Amino acid sequence: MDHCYWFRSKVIMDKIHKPKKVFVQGPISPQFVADSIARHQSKVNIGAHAIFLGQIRADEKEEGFVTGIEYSAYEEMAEQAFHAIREDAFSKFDLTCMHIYHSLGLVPTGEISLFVFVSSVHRRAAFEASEYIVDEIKTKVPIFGKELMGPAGEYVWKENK
Amino acid sequence: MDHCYWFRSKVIMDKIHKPKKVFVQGPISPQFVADSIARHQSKVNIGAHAIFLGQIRADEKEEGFVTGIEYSAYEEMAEQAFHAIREDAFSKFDLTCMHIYHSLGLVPTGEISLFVFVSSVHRRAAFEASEYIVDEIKTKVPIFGKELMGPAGEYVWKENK
Amino acid sequence: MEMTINILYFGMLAEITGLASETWLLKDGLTVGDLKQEIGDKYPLIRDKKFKVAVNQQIGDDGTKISFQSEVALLPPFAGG
Amino acid sequence: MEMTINILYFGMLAEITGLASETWLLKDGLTVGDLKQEIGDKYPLIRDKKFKVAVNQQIGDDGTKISFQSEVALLPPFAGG
Repeated sequence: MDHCYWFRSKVIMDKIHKPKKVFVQGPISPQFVADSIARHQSKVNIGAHAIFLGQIRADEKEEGFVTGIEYSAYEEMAEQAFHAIREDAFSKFDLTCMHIYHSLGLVPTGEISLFVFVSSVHRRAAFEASEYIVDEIKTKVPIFGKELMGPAGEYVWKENK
Repeated sequence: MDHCYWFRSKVIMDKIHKPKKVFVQGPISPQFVADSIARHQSKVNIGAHAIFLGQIRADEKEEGFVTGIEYSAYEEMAEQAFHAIREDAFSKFDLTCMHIYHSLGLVPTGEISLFVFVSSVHRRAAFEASEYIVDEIKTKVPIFGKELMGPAGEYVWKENK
Repeated sequence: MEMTINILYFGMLAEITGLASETWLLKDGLTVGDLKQEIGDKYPLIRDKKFKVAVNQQIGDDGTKISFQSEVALLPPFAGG
Repeated sequence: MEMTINILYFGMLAEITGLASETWLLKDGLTVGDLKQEIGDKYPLIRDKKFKVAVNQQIGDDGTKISFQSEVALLPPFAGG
Protein backbone atom coordinates (compact mmCIF):
# COMPACT_ATOMS: atom_id res chain seq x y z
CA MET A 1 0.00 0.00 0.00
CA ASP A 2 2.98 2.34 -0.21
CA HIS A 3 1.93 3.18 -3.73
CA CYS A 4 -1.23 5.01 -2.83
CA TYR A 5 -1.60 8.69 -2.10
CA TRP A 6 -3.48 8.89 1.15
CA PHE A 7 -4.00 12.59 0.70
CA ARG A 8 -3.44 14.27 -2.58
CA SER A 9 -1.35 17.36 -1.91
CA LYS A 10 1.43 19.05 -3.82
CA VAL A 11 3.97 17.98 -1.20
CA ILE A 12 3.03 14.34 -1.39
CA MET A 13 2.66 14.43 -5.17
CA ASP A 14 6.31 15.44 -5.35
CA LYS A 15 7.64 12.66 -3.19
CA ILE A 16 9.55 9.87 -4.86
CA HIS A 17 8.00 6.44 -4.39
CA LYS A 18 10.22 3.78 -3.00
CA PRO A 19 10.97 0.91 -5.40
CA LYS A 20 8.66 -1.96 -4.64
CA LYS A 21 8.67 -5.67 -5.40
CA VAL A 22 6.80 -6.44 -8.59
CA PHE A 23 7.73 -10.06 -9.17
CA VAL A 24 5.81 -12.94 -7.67
CA GLN A 25 6.65 -16.61 -8.07
CA GLY A 26 4.18 -18.50 -10.27
CA PRO A 27 0.65 -17.42 -11.26
CA ILE A 28 -1.27 -14.50 -9.74
CA SER A 29 -4.48 -15.83 -8.19
CA PRO A 30 -7.94 -14.26 -8.44
CA GLN A 31 -7.88 -14.18 -4.62
CA PHE A 32 -4.76 -11.99 -4.70
CA VAL A 33 -6.64 -9.58 -6.97
CA ALA A 34 -9.63 -9.56 -4.60
CA ASP A 35 -7.40 -8.83 -1.60
CA SER A 36 -5.79 -5.93 -3.45
CA ILE A 37 -9.21 -4.49 -4.27
CA ALA A 38 -10.40 -4.89 -0.67
CA ARG A 39 -7.39 -2.98 0.65
CA HIS A 40 -8.50 0.05 -1.39
CA GLN A 41 -11.97 0.33 0.07
CA SER A 42 -10.74 2.57 2.87
CA LYS A 43 -9.43 5.06 0.29
CA VAL A 44 -12.55 7.13 -0.05
CA ASN A 45 -11.19 9.59 -2.60
CA ILE A 46 -11.03 6.80 -5.19
CA GLY A 47 -13.90 6.72 -7.68
CA ALA A 48 -12.47 4.41 -10.35
CA HIS A 49 -10.29 1.32 -10.48
CA ALA A 50 -8.94 -0.01 -13.78
CA ILE A 51 -7.48 -3.49 -13.61
CA PHE A 52 -5.60 -5.28 -16.37
CA LEU A 53 -4.91 -9.01 -16.18
CA GLY A 54 -2.71 -10.85 -18.65
CA GLN A 55 -3.76 -14.50 -18.98
CA ILE A 56 -1.78 -17.28 -20.71
CA ARG A 57 -3.41 -18.41 -23.95
CA ALA A 58 -3.29 -21.93 -25.40
CA ASP A 59 -2.02 -20.60 -28.72
CA GLU A 60 -1.47 -23.14 -31.45
CA LYS A 61 2.11 -23.29 -32.73
CA GLU A 62 3.75 -25.66 -35.16
CA GLU A 63 4.89 -27.72 -32.17
CA GLY A 64 1.43 -27.94 -30.59
CA PHE A 65 -0.71 -25.95 -28.17
CA VAL A 66 0.93 -23.74 -25.55
CA THR A 67 0.51 -25.29 -22.10
CA GLY A 68 2.20 -22.52 -20.15
CA ILE A 69 4.92 -19.87 -20.15
CA GLU A 70 8.07 -20.02 -18.08
CA TYR A 71 9.13 -16.49 -17.24
CA SER A 72 12.59 -15.29 -16.31
CA ALA A 73 13.95 -11.76 -15.99
CA TYR A 74 16.99 -9.62 -15.53
CA GLU A 75 15.47 -8.94 -12.15
CA GLU A 76 17.40 -5.88 -10.89
CA MET A 77 17.04 -4.07 -14.20
CA ALA A 78 13.39 -5.12 -14.47
CA GLU A 79 12.56 -3.77 -11.01
CA GLN A 80 14.26 -0.50 -11.99
CA ALA A 81 12.30 -0.42 -15.24
CA PHE A 82 9.02 -1.02 -13.37
CA HIS A 83 9.96 1.77 -10.97
CA ALA A 84 10.63 4.17 -13.86
CA ILE A 85 7.31 3.24 -15.51
CA ARG A 86 5.51 3.85 -12.23
CA GLU A 87 7.08 7.28 -11.66
CA ASP A 88 6.38 8.23 -15.25
CA ALA A 89 2.74 7.15 -15.02
CA PHE A 90 2.23 9.02 -11.74
CA SER A 91 3.57 12.17 -13.39
CA LYS A 92 1.51 11.74 -16.59
CA PHE A 93 -1.85 10.74 -15.10
CA ASP A 94 -3.79 11.96 -12.10
CA LEU A 95 -3.67 8.70 -10.17
CA THR A 96 -4.33 7.88 -6.56
CA CYS A 97 -2.79 4.39 -6.48
CA MET A 98 -0.82 2.12 -8.78
CA HIS A 99 0.24 -1.50 -8.26
CA ILE A 100 2.01 -3.79 -10.71
CA TYR A 101 2.64 -7.52 -10.26
CA HIS A 102 4.30 -9.88 -12.74
CA SER A 103 4.97 -13.61 -12.49
CA LEU A 104 8.32 -15.36 -12.64
CA GLY A 105 8.66 -19.09 -13.21
CA LEU A 106 5.94 -21.30 -14.66
CA VAL A 107 2.47 -19.92 -15.35
CA PRO A 108 0.16 -22.56 -16.86
CA THR A 109 -2.33 -21.77 -19.62
CA GLY A 110 -5.44 -20.03 -18.25
CA GLU A 111 -3.57 -18.52 -15.33
CA ILE A 112 -2.64 -14.88 -14.79
CA SER A 113 0.91 -13.55 -15.24
CA LEU A 114 0.40 -9.77 -15.14
CA PHE A 115 -1.78 -7.67 -12.83
CA VAL A 116 -1.83 -3.89 -13.29
CA PHE A 117 -4.09 -2.03 -10.86
CA VAL A 118 -4.57 1.74 -11.06
CA SER A 119 -7.03 3.92 -9.17
CA SER A 120 -8.07 7.52 -9.58
CA VAL A 121 -10.71 10.03 -8.53
CA HIS A 122 -12.28 10.13 -12.01
CA ARG A 123 -12.28 7.28 -14.49
CA ARG A 124 -10.44 8.81 -17.44
CA ALA A 125 -7.04 8.85 -15.70
CA ALA A 126 -7.38 5.20 -14.66
CA PHE A 127 -8.33 4.04 -18.16
CA GLU A 128 -5.52 5.95 -19.86
CA ALA A 129 -2.88 4.95 -17.31
CA SER A 130 -3.87 1.28 -17.44
CA GLU A 131 -3.30 0.96 -21.18
CA TYR A 132 -0.15 3.10 -21.09
CA ILE A 133 1.45 1.08 -18.29
CA VAL A 134 0.77 -2.29 -19.95
CA ASP A 135 2.26 -1.02 -23.23
CA GLU A 136 5.34 0.24 -21.39
CA ILE A 137 5.81 -3.07 -19.57
CA LYS A 138 5.65 -5.03 -22.82
CA THR A 139 8.36 -2.94 -24.48
CA LYS A 140 10.65 -1.74 -21.67
CA VAL A 141 10.98 -4.46 -19.05
CA PRO A 142 13.59 -7.22 -19.55
CA ILE A 143 11.34 -10.21 -18.99
CA PHE A 144 11.78 -13.36 -21.08
CA GLY A 145 9.33 -16.17 -21.68
CA LYS A 146 9.44 -19.72 -22.95
CA GLU A 147 6.14 -20.91 -24.41
CA LEU A 148 5.94 -24.57 -23.46
CA MET A 149 4.20 -27.18 -25.61
CA GLY A 150 3.02 -30.58 -24.58
CA PRO A 151 4.61 -33.31 -22.52
CA ALA A 152 7.69 -33.65 -24.76
CA GLY A 153 9.04 -30.41 -23.31
CA GLU A 154 9.21 -28.51 -26.57
CA TYR A 155 9.17 -24.74 -26.42
CA VAL A 156 9.39 -21.50 -28.38
CA TRP A 157 10.81 -18.24 -27.06
CA LYS A 158 8.07 -15.64 -26.86
CA GLU A 159 8.63 -12.20 -28.35
CA ASN A 160 6.42 -9.13 -27.78
CA LYS A 161 5.60 -7.15 -30.92
CA MET B 1 -21.11 -17.41 -18.38
CA ASP B 2 -23.59 -17.09 -21.20
CA HIS B 3 -21.75 -13.98 -22.29
CA CYS B 4 -18.57 -15.67 -23.33
CA TYR B 5 -17.79 -17.07 -26.72
CA TRP B 6 -16.54 -20.58 -26.13
CA PHE B 7 -15.42 -20.84 -29.70
CA ARG B 8 -15.06 -17.82 -31.90
CA SER B 9 -16.69 -18.64 -35.19
CA LYS B 10 -18.72 -16.66 -37.63
CA VAL B 11 -21.85 -18.58 -36.70
CA ILE B 12 -21.49 -17.93 -33.02
CA MET B 13 -20.41 -14.32 -33.51
CA ASP B 14 -23.72 -13.71 -35.22
CA LYS B 15 -25.90 -15.16 -32.50
CA ILE B 16 -27.91 -12.79 -30.39
CA HIS B 17 -27.06 -12.90 -26.70
CA LYS B 18 -29.89 -13.43 -24.31
CA PRO B 19 -30.61 -10.51 -21.99
CA LYS B 20 -28.94 -11.14 -18.67
CA LYS B 21 -29.41 -9.79 -15.17
CA VAL B 22 -27.11 -6.84 -14.50
CA PHE B 23 -28.51 -5.53 -11.24
CA VAL B 24 -27.37 -6.79 -7.87
CA GLN B 25 -28.70 -5.64 -4.52
CA GLY B 26 -26.19 -3.57 -2.53
CA PRO B 27 -22.42 -3.34 -3.05
CA ILE B 28 -20.38 -5.64 -5.31
CA SER B 29 -17.76 -7.43 -3.20
CA PRO B 30 -14.11 -8.01 -4.12
CA GLN B 31 -14.87 -11.73 -3.69
CA PHE B 32 -17.53 -11.52 -6.39
CA VAL B 33 -14.90 -10.02 -8.71
CA ALA B 34 -12.44 -12.80 -7.83
CA ASP B 35 -15.04 -15.49 -8.53
CA SER B 36 -15.79 -13.93 -11.92
CA ILE B 37 -12.09 -13.93 -12.81
CA ALA B 38 -11.67 -17.53 -11.67
CA ARG B 39 -14.54 -18.66 -13.91
CA HIS B 40 -12.59 -17.39 -16.94
CA GLN B 41 -9.46 -19.42 -16.37
CA SER B 42 -10.81 -22.34 -18.36
CA LYS B 43 -11.19 -20.06 -21.39
CA VAL B 44 -7.76 -20.56 -22.87
CA ASN B 45 -8.21 -18.30 -25.88
CA ILE B 46 -8.35 -15.25 -23.56
CA GLY B 47 -5.12 -13.26 -23.28
CA ALA B 48 -6.36 -10.06 -21.70
CA HIS B 49 -8.96 -9.05 -19.11
CA ALA B 50 -9.87 -5.41 -18.54
CA ILE B 51 -11.87 -4.74 -15.40
CA PHE B 52 -13.47 -1.46 -14.40
CA LEU B 53 -14.76 -0.90 -10.88
CA GLY B 54 -16.72 2.17 -9.84
CA GLN B 55 -16.22 2.95 -6.14
CA ILE B 56 -18.26 5.40 -4.05
CA ARG B 57 -16.25 8.51 -3.10
CA ALA B 58 -16.64 10.53 0.10
CA ASP B 59 -17.04 13.73 -1.91
CA GLU B 60 -17.49 16.91 0.07
CA LYS B 61 -20.72 18.75 -0.63
CA GLU B 62 -22.27 21.80 1.03
CA GLU B 63 -24.25 19.43 3.24
CA GLY B 64 -21.21 17.37 4.31
CA PHE B 65 -19.29 14.34 3.12
CA VAL B 66 -21.01 11.68 1.04
CA THR B 67 -21.50 8.52 3.11
CA GLY B 68 -23.07 6.42 0.37
CA ILE B 69 -25.27 6.39 -2.70
CA GLU B 70 -28.75 4.93 -2.87
CA TYR B 71 -29.38 3.66 -6.40
CA SER B 72 -32.70 3.08 -8.06
CA ALA B 73 -33.51 2.39 -11.70
CA TYR B 74 -36.22 2.06 -14.29
CA GLU B 75 -35.28 -1.59 -14.22
CA GLU B 76 -36.88 -3.02 -17.35
CA MET B 77 -35.63 -0.17 -19.52
CA ALA B 78 -32.19 -0.30 -17.85
CA GLU B 79 -31.80 -4.03 -18.52
CA GLN B 80 -32.76 -3.38 -22.15
CA ALA B 81 -30.24 -0.53 -22.32
CA PHE B 82 -27.51 -2.76 -20.87
CA HIS B 83 -28.41 -5.42 -23.41
CA ALA B 84 -28.14 -2.91 -26.27
CA ILE B 85 -24.77 -1.67 -24.98
CA ARG B 86 -23.53 -5.24 -24.79
CA GLU B 87 -24.62 -6.14 -28.34
CA ASP B 88 -23.13 -2.92 -29.63
CA ALA B 89 -19.80 -3.55 -27.88
CA PHE B 90 -19.62 -7.14 -29.12
CA SER B 91 -20.10 -5.85 -32.67
CA LYS B 92 -17.58 -2.99 -32.32
CA PHE B 93 -14.77 -4.81 -30.50
CA ASP B 94 -13.25 -8.25 -30.91
CA LEU B 95 -14.26 -9.54 -27.48
CA THR B 96 -14.42 -13.04 -26.07
CA CYS B 97 -16.48 -12.27 -22.94
CA MET B 98 -18.32 -9.36 -21.42
CA HIS B 99 -20.03 -9.06 -18.03
CA ILE B 100 -21.66 -6.01 -16.48
CA TYR B 101 -22.96 -5.70 -12.92
CA HIS B 102 -24.48 -2.63 -11.27
CA SER B 103 -25.77 -2.12 -7.75
CA LEU B 104 -29.25 -1.16 -6.68
CA GLY B 105 -30.08 0.10 -3.19
CA LEU B 106 -27.53 1.47 -0.74
CA VAL B 107 -23.82 1.35 -1.55
CA PRO B 108 -21.72 2.90 1.25
CA THR B 109 -18.66 5.04 0.56
CA GLY B 110 -15.61 2.93 -0.37
CA GLU B 111 -17.75 0.12 -1.77
CA ILE B 112 -18.16 -0.87 -5.42
CA SER B 113 -21.31 -0.11 -7.42
CA LEU B 114 -20.23 -0.93 -10.99
CA PHE B 115 -18.22 -3.89 -12.31
CA VAL B 116 -17.47 -4.09 -16.03
CA PHE B 117 -15.45 -7.12 -17.08
CA VAL B 118 -14.33 -7.65 -20.69
CA SER B 119 -11.96 -10.25 -22.07
CA SER B 120 -10.28 -10.64 -25.44
CA VAL B 121 -7.52 -12.51 -27.24
CA HIS B 122 -5.34 -9.39 -27.53
CA ARG B 123 -5.33 -6.50 -25.10
CA ARG B 124 -6.31 -3.58 -27.33
CA ALA B 125 -9.92 -4.74 -27.76
CA ALA B 126 -10.36 -5.18 -24.01
CA PHE B 127 -8.99 -1.72 -23.19
CA GLU B 128 -11.08 0.04 -25.81
CA ALA B 129 -14.27 -1.85 -24.98
CA SER B 130 -13.89 -1.25 -21.25
CA GLU B 131 -13.80 2.53 -21.56
CA TYR B 132 -16.51 2.57 -24.22
CA ILE B 133 -18.91 0.45 -22.18
CA VAL B 134 -18.49 2.54 -19.01
CA ASP B 135 -19.11 5.75 -20.97
CA GLU B 136 -22.22 4.23 -22.50
CA ILE B 137 -23.55 3.09 -19.13
CA LYS B 138 -23.12 6.57 -17.65
CA THR B 139 -25.10 8.25 -20.43
CA LYS B 140 -27.65 5.70 -21.63
CA VAL B 141 -28.91 3.65 -18.69
CA PRO B 142 -31.77 5.01 -16.55
CA ILE B 143 -30.18 4.63 -13.14
CA PHE B 144 -30.72 7.26 -10.46
CA GLY B 145 -28.68 7.95 -7.35
CA LYS B 146 -29.12 9.81 -4.09
CA GLU B 147 -25.84 10.90 -2.54
CA LEU B 148 -26.42 10.58 1.20
CA MET B 149 -24.74 12.84 3.75
CA GLY B 150 -24.36 12.24 7.43
CA PRO B 151 -26.73 10.97 10.04
CA ALA B 152 -29.33 13.70 9.51
CA GLY B 153 -30.37 11.95 6.31
CA GLU B 154 -29.60 14.81 3.97
CA TYR B 155 -29.02 13.99 0.33
CA VAL B 156 -28.34 15.38 -3.11
CA TRP B 157 -29.45 13.77 -6.38
CA LYS B 158 -26.41 12.70 -8.36
CA GLU B 159 -26.11 13.63 -12.02
CA ASN B 160 -23.59 12.21 -14.53
CA LYS B 161 -21.88 14.80 -16.69
CA MET C 1 -61.21 9.94 -27.92
CA GLU C 2 -59.58 9.63 -24.57
CA MET C 3 -57.14 7.00 -23.30
CA THR C 4 -55.70 6.00 -19.96
CA ILE C 5 -51.91 6.11 -19.80
CA ASN C 6 -49.76 4.85 -16.98
CA ILE C 7 -46.98 7.32 -16.21
CA LEU C 8 -43.94 6.25 -14.16
CA TYR C 9 -41.90 8.74 -12.12
CA PHE C 10 -38.31 8.16 -11.07
CA GLY C 11 -35.78 9.71 -8.71
CA MET C 12 -36.32 13.35 -7.85
CA LEU C 13 -39.44 13.44 -10.05
CA ALA C 14 -41.08 10.73 -7.97
CA GLU C 15 -40.19 12.87 -4.98
CA ILE C 16 -41.97 15.90 -6.44
CA THR C 17 -45.10 13.99 -7.43
CA GLY C 18 -44.99 11.84 -4.31
CA LEU C 19 -45.85 8.90 -6.56
CA ALA C 20 -44.03 6.06 -8.32
CA SER C 21 -46.73 6.01 -11.00
CA GLU C 22 -50.19 7.26 -11.78
CA THR C 23 -52.79 6.75 -14.47
CA TRP C 24 -53.71 9.76 -16.56
CA LEU C 25 -56.74 10.25 -18.73
CA LEU C 26 -55.37 11.83 -21.91
CA LYS C 27 -56.63 12.54 -25.38
CA ASP C 28 -55.50 10.08 -28.05
CA GLY C 29 -52.65 11.09 -30.38
CA LEU C 30 -50.96 13.20 -27.73
CA THR C 31 -47.24 13.92 -28.20
CA VAL C 32 -44.48 13.95 -25.59
CA GLY C 33 -44.37 17.75 -25.93
CA ASP C 34 -48.10 17.97 -25.10
CA LEU C 35 -47.68 15.64 -22.15
CA LYS C 36 -44.80 17.69 -20.71
CA GLN C 37 -47.09 20.73 -20.85
CA GLU C 38 -49.82 18.91 -18.92
CA ILE C 39 -47.42 17.52 -16.36
CA GLY C 40 -45.94 20.99 -15.86
CA ASP C 41 -49.45 22.31 -15.21
CA LYS C 42 -50.17 19.63 -12.63
CA TYR C 43 -46.69 19.68 -11.01
CA PRO C 44 -45.22 23.15 -11.50
CA LEU C 45 -42.00 22.15 -9.66
CA ILE C 46 -41.19 19.67 -12.44
CA ARG C 47 -40.91 22.52 -14.98
CA ASP C 48 -37.57 23.60 -13.46
CA LYS C 49 -36.13 20.10 -13.62
CA LYS C 50 -34.13 18.50 -16.40
CA PHE C 51 -35.82 15.29 -17.45
CA LYS C 52 -36.36 12.99 -20.41
CA VAL C 53 -39.51 11.13 -21.37
CA ALA C 54 -39.31 7.47 -22.33
CA VAL C 55 -42.14 5.99 -24.39
CA ASN C 56 -42.10 2.19 -24.39
CA GLN C 57 -38.63 2.28 -22.83
CA GLN C 58 -37.14 4.42 -25.59
CA ILE C 59 -36.18 8.06 -25.02
CA GLY C 60 -38.58 10.22 -27.03
CA ASP C 61 -38.50 13.83 -28.19
CA ASP C 62 -41.30 16.41 -28.13
CA GLY C 63 -42.76 14.99 -31.36
CA THR C 64 -42.97 11.38 -30.21
CA LYS C 65 -46.56 10.13 -30.28
CA ILE C 66 -48.12 8.47 -27.26
CA SER C 67 -50.79 5.86 -27.96
CA PHE C 68 -53.15 4.03 -25.66
CA GLN C 69 -50.80 1.11 -25.13
CA SER C 70 -47.71 3.22 -24.43
CA GLU C 71 -45.71 2.91 -21.23
CA VAL C 72 -44.55 6.42 -20.38
CA ALA C 73 -41.78 7.27 -17.89
CA LEU C 74 -40.29 10.55 -16.68
CA LEU C 75 -36.53 10.19 -16.17
CA PRO C 76 -34.35 12.64 -14.26
CA PRO C 77 -30.59 12.83 -15.13
CA PHE C 78 -28.85 9.45 -15.10
CA ALA C 79 -26.41 8.68 -12.30
CA GLY C 80 -25.23 5.13 -12.98
CA GLY C 81 -21.63 4.06 -12.57
CA MET D 1 45.04 -1.72 -20.46
CA GLU D 2 42.78 -4.68 -19.98
CA MET D 3 39.79 -5.07 -17.70
CA THR D 4 37.57 -7.89 -16.52
CA ILE D 5 33.88 -7.49 -17.31
CA ASN D 6 31.07 -9.67 -16.08
CA ILE D 7 28.61 -10.38 -18.88
CA LEU D 8 25.12 -11.69 -18.15
CA TYR D 9 23.17 -13.78 -20.66
CA PHE D 10 19.39 -14.15 -20.62
CA GLY D 11 16.74 -16.28 -22.27
CA MET D 12 17.69 -17.85 -25.57
CA LEU D 13 21.12 -16.22 -25.40
CA ALA D 14 21.90 -18.03 -22.15
CA GLU D 15 20.81 -21.16 -23.97
CA ILE D 16 23.29 -20.55 -26.80
CA THR D 17 26.21 -19.76 -24.49
CA GLY D 18 25.18 -22.41 -21.98
CA LEU D 19 25.93 -19.85 -19.28
CA ALA D 20 24.07 -17.36 -17.09
CA SER D 21 27.17 -15.17 -16.92
CA GLU D 22 30.89 -15.21 -17.60
CA THR D 23 33.81 -12.91 -17.00
CA TRP D 24 35.59 -11.56 -20.06
CA LEU D 25 39.01 -9.99 -20.26
CA LEU D 26 38.53 -6.97 -22.52
CA LYS D 27 40.51 -3.91 -23.47
CA ASP D 28 39.54 -0.71 -21.66
CA GLY D 29 37.40 1.85 -23.51
CA LEU D 30 35.58 -0.82 -25.50
CA THR D 31 32.16 0.10 -26.96
CA VAL D 32 29.01 -2.00 -27.12
CA GLY D 33 29.58 -2.31 -30.89
CA ASP D 34 33.07 -3.75 -30.30
CA LEU D 35 31.73 -6.15 -27.71
CA LYS D 36 29.00 -7.42 -30.04
CA GLN D 37 31.73 -8.20 -32.56
CA GLU D 38 33.72 -10.19 -30.02
CA ILE D 39 30.68 -12.04 -28.75
CA GLY D 40 29.72 -12.91 -32.31
CA ASP D 41 33.21 -14.32 -32.84
CA LYS D 42 33.00 -16.49 -29.77
CA TYR D 43 29.33 -17.50 -30.20
CA PRO D 44 28.52 -17.39 -33.94
CA LEU D 45 24.91 -18.50 -33.30
CA ILE D 46 24.26 -15.23 -31.44
CA ARG D 47 24.91 -13.22 -34.63
CA ASP D 48 21.56 -14.36 -36.07
CA LYS D 49 19.64 -13.37 -32.96
CA LYS D 50 17.97 -10.06 -32.20
CA PHE D 51 19.29 -8.75 -28.90
CA LYS D 52 20.02 -5.57 -26.98
CA VAL D 53 22.94 -4.83 -24.73
CA ALA D 54 22.36 -3.23 -21.34
CA VAL D 55 25.25 -1.43 -19.68
CA ASN D 56 24.62 -0.77 -16.01
CA GLN D 57 20.98 -1.76 -16.50
CA GLN D 58 20.39 0.81 -19.25
CA ILE D 59 19.94 -0.22 -22.87
CA GLY D 60 23.00 0.99 -24.80
CA ASP D 61 23.70 1.50 -28.50
CA ASP D 62 26.80 0.56 -30.47
CA GLY D 63 28.60 3.70 -29.28
CA THR D 64 28.02 3.16 -25.55
CA LYS D 65 31.31 2.88 -23.69
CA ILE D 66 32.00 -0.02 -21.36
CA SER D 67 34.29 0.68 -18.42
CA PHE D 68 35.87 -1.63 -15.87
CA GLN D 69 33.01 -1.27 -13.40
CA SER D 70 30.21 -1.81 -15.93
CA GLU D 71 27.62 -4.53 -15.57
CA VAL D 72 26.90 -5.77 -19.07
CA ALA D 73 23.89 -7.90 -20.06
CA LEU D 74 22.73 -9.40 -23.36
CA LEU D 75 18.96 -9.23 -23.63
CA PRO D 76 16.85 -11.15 -26.15
CA PRO D 77 13.42 -9.75 -27.16
CA PHE D 78 11.18 -8.94 -24.21
CA ALA D 79 8.16 -11.11 -23.51
CA GLY D 80 6.60 -9.63 -20.38
CA GLY D 81 2.84 -9.30 -19.93
